[in-house]
Amino acid sequence: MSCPVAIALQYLLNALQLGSVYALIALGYSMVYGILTMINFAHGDIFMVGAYLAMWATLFLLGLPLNLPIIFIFLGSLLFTMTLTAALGVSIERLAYRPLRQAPKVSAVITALGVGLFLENFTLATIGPEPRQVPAIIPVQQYSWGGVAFTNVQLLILVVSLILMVLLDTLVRRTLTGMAMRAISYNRVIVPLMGVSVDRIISLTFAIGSAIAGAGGLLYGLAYPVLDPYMGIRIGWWAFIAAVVGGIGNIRGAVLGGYVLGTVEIFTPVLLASSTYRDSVAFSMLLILLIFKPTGLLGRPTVEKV
Amino acid sequence: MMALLEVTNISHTFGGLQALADFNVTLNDGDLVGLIGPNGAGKTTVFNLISGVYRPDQGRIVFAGQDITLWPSYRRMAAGMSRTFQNIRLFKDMSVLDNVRLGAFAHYTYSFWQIVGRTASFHLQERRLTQEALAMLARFGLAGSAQAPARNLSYGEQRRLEIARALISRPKLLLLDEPAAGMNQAETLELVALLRDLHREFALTIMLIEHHMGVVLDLCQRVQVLDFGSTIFAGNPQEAQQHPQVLEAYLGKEENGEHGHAIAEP
Amino acid sequence: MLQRGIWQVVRVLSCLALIVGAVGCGAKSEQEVRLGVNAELTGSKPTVGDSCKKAMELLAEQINQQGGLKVGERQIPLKLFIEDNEDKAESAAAAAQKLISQNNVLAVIGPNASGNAIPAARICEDSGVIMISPWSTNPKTTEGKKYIFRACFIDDFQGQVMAKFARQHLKADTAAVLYDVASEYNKGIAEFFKQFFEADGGKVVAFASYTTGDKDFSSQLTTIKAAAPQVLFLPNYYNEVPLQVKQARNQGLSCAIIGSDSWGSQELLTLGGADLEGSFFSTHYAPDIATPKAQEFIKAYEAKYGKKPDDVAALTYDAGLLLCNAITQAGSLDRTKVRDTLAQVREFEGVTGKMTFKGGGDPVKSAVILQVQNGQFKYFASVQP
Amino acid sequence: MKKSNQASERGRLGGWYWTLGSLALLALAWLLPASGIMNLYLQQVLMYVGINIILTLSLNLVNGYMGEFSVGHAGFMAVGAYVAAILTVAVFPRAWGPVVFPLALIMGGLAAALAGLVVAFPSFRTRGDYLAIVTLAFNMIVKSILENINAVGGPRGYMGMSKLSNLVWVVFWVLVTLLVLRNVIYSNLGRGIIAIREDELAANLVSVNTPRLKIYAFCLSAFFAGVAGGLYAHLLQFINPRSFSILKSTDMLVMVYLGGIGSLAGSILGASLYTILMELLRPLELWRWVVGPLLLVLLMIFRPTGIMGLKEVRWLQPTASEETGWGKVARRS
Repeated sequence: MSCPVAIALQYLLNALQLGSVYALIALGYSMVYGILTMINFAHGDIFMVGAYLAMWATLFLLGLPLNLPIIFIFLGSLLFTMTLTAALGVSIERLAYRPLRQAPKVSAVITALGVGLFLENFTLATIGPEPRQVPAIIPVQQYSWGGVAFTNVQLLILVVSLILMVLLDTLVRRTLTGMAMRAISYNRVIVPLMGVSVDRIISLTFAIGSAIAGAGGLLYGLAYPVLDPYMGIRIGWWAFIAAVVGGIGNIRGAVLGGYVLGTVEIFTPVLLASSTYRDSVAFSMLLILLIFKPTGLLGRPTVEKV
Repeated sequence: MMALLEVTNISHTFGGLQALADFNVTLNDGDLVGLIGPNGAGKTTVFNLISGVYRPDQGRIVFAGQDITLWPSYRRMAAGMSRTFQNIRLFKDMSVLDNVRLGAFAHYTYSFWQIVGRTASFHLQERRLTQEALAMLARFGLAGSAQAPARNLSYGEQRRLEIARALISRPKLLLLDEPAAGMNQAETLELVALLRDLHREFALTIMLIEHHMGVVLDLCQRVQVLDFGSTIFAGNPQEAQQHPQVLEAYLGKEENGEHGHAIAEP
Repeated sequence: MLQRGIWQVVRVLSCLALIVGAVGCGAKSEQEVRLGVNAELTGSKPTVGDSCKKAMELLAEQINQQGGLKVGERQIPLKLFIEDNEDKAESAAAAAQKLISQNNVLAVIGPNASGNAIPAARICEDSGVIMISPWSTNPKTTEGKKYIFRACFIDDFQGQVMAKFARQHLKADTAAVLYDVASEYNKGIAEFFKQFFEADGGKVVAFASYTTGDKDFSSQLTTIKAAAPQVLFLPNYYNEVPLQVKQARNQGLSCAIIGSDSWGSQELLTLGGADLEGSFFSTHYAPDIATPKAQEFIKAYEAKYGKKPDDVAALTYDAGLLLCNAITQAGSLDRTKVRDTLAQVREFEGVTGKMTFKGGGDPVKSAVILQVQNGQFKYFASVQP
Repeated sequence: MKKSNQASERGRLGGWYWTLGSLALLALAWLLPASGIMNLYLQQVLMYVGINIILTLSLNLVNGYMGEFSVGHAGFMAVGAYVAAILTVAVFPRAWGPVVFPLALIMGGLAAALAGLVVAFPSFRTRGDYLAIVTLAFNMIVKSILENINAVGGPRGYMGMSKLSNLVWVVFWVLVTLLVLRNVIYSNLGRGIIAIREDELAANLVSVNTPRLKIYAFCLSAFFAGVAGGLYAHLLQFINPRSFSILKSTDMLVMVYLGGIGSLAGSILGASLYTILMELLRPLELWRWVVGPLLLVLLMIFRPTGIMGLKEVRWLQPTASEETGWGKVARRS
């Protein structure tokens, strides 16, 4: 472990793992923002619910006297979690955000804050404050390669999140639905005239964004197997920052932002030699970035029509 | 006599698209100049460059003897310029009176302490401003709705309010972007009369973009015609109507004559 | 129209506030011993508040089943008033003030976290109401105050205990520390550990931190691994320690791992699993060599709530016992008398060991060191102050 | 038209009523606790209400009147709290306490106003949600720096302040905040700030010096947040960085949007309602934080712009005659 290259690679691998999780949550933020220009502050809490759902699903599948293969349990929980979080996202949109579609944008944002608080404390009140452990469905295998330590779980997280991101990108760029989404984000007035139901597309956006957050919850549970009802707050804010750094509303930007944030979080303590100032330095960098690139890394500079 | 506004060789591109190339114009005190051309010719871009919404890629703008090319908008306006917008941009949730009072923002900056302390001088200035604003509103027939939010006004009233807001700062140069757009015949005639009065009364220099050729012919001493970002004609309005390049720009080549309606309108 | 509606709302609200005030003040009686519980039921450490509340409810139930608390000649039942302090300083102060002014309590148990206990202590001290914090280890909580007590030892003692343990028992010359820089408890112990470890001739080769809520410690752990310490000290909460240990092991860090009393919860074992095997930590009591009194408490708690009590529950129970004991000894519900009795308590045997107060609010009590063995906490050693 | 204008004239109050009303409120704030009619808990809650009113009013200037979305207001509060606390504890002799308290608060406010520049400058170019992140980053930086300064206790917090805040001071500062903000809002400066919310580009094009106004708005807002922080520090006699986390900022956001943006009365109402409601819901223990957010969501659905969004009670507006000096001219024609 003395080789500096190996250490650097180790940090990079850590950054990739953390960045993947951020990227997955940031995607949901960005999609909703793209279509409604609204910050869905409840998104981090949907992620939290997803992590709990995934835990219960795996526990249930593991508890069945069927001795299911691991891959089946994993995919089963993934499917279950994504379906339910999608349903949760859509219901939140229906009940809380849709009545506010015509209201000022900020009202919906405050409503989202309220929904987030509700989800956190409802979870706390109903299932109790004890942190829960996610069962290790995949037995951890440690590998060491030239001084770089990694596990099969880390690799799985990287691969699955990559697959999800590519799928989403394809969906948004290549399918008709994706086109409709992008069209709405450009102009919400014109699109209905083309026979596209805005409500349906918005519901779909929430469904996809929340499903991805659910998947993020499951992967997160594998990587950091201790869940608590408030875990969505911090990661929610971080993912929001990631989405903005990348250029909010931009799918690829969200992914980039997620990895940038993961890298910053992992590397600043290293470069500083002291980790106590990590937050101040990381956020100062963010501040400076936004001063020089006021619309994020991949965000289009908005030219106002005069 | 020195020119009030001297625009030399300004150009502007949007993401690789040349919106305006080597534009020149000189306005002397009291000029009333029309800027015309088909849609997308770059007329509003000229206004945006003069008023500082965009920075020109090259060229120089001199206003009242000062090089203002790099000045921010508010500084140009404070120096004696005003403009209106093609698609009306009022402060819609603010009252009609407040909209007009804002027009004179730069001329009434009492200090922060005067504001907080509500000193006599604050009240004096604030009253003078309000009285001026009310007088200006009366001038435009809007005094009755002074306290109403601007969004409640009719379209024509909003246009007039925008002009009132532009005038209260007593500008030397007024840039009017399609002031008659969306108005009916009677309103347009009224507006033309009003503009002529104002031009005389306030000793204004006016540059206006207009699609109604009637308005341009009625008002302007000179016109400048733009097409695809380039000036294709500058001179007398009557001559412009006969100029072959201008006709081509509006009517297109013989085969696609459907764009032609613009110049034929009253 | 609208404005009238709003004023209506304001009027109704102010009436409600007045009514609540009036009702709260009205009932002053000797029919019950009124105790307040000021706990972190919501906010970032809800488990702490939950244990605190459960332990006090258990104690009240036990005492009331026996007909109440003996005060002089009479048996008076306990009545608890439980307030959530949201784990916020201002809410903790408001809760304390409410318990005092509205509910007219004799004493308050809690808050637990020092950040909440300090402002609440100020309020109690000013009103001359006894407050016992089960778990606040910051010296400032009781410093210079007459009515404020605690049931636990303070940070520097524990830092010293673990530094000594690492030097002498584990024979470590180099140590690394990973702690939460945003949390007063973690930072305090970490710094005391460093101070004592280095004073004892050791060297702290890595002193890394993170911020509350972090779940990824890989960066810090990689740095720590590169420094190759002989022992890793994790003075952090039991919901974070399992993640830290797991990630440390996944990074290939194989040194001994030690911790502090914030490990003292069964959750640590359920969450941490095999990775914690062999680790040591200092805490207040050892369940496996517990006194009959402690055994009894553990059994009752398990029977009532279906899980083993954690250290907060044990300390809260002790805080309650200390108080009840002092009331009975004083034979009065007079706050000053109870306070004076409490400050002179000698060799009081609680669940978490013997406690002695020497006139101030901090108990003199011993610490124990536990080891995780076969998924259980096992007694390892006792350390006298 | 004429009728409604007359009604509005009657509802508006002149300077004398303001002075008398303020004095009456201050007298009440002194009398009620002193006479023992109001117990300590109610006093404590009322002081929280007052501090929250100051915070909400000040945040409303930026978020409501200027139309930006600042989510890091607790950062300014922290700066004010720490500076004021350090002044009364470590700089001024202890015995001077009550005398220099207002000075300490003002210095805390000024320090916060200085910090306001950190956010004001990026706001020239960065807007909307990007500016929200700038303010968020500011909040995090302040908290992180405080955690690292051992001289002020780091995460252990800072203490030693005497209990200098009392109901009279809190009411006094609420009145000062209200008066200053009202005077600013109903002036050229305030109209310029509102114009930024309505249409920043158009504001620039009617000669509004938007960068300068942004500096004014952020600094003024930060100043009062700092004063509120100072009051908070000397009420709890203890401050720690955690008290000024992003959660505190979101509390303030909720109060602003609950009461309604662009409304002073709304801010007063939002802060009072939120603070008192959360106290009243205390018996629900854990469920308080389930019920509270639900109520918030319902309220936003039924009143999306908050209780008093963009509306103002009449007694907070200047009279027509005060504005024009013409008496009834505004009403004629």
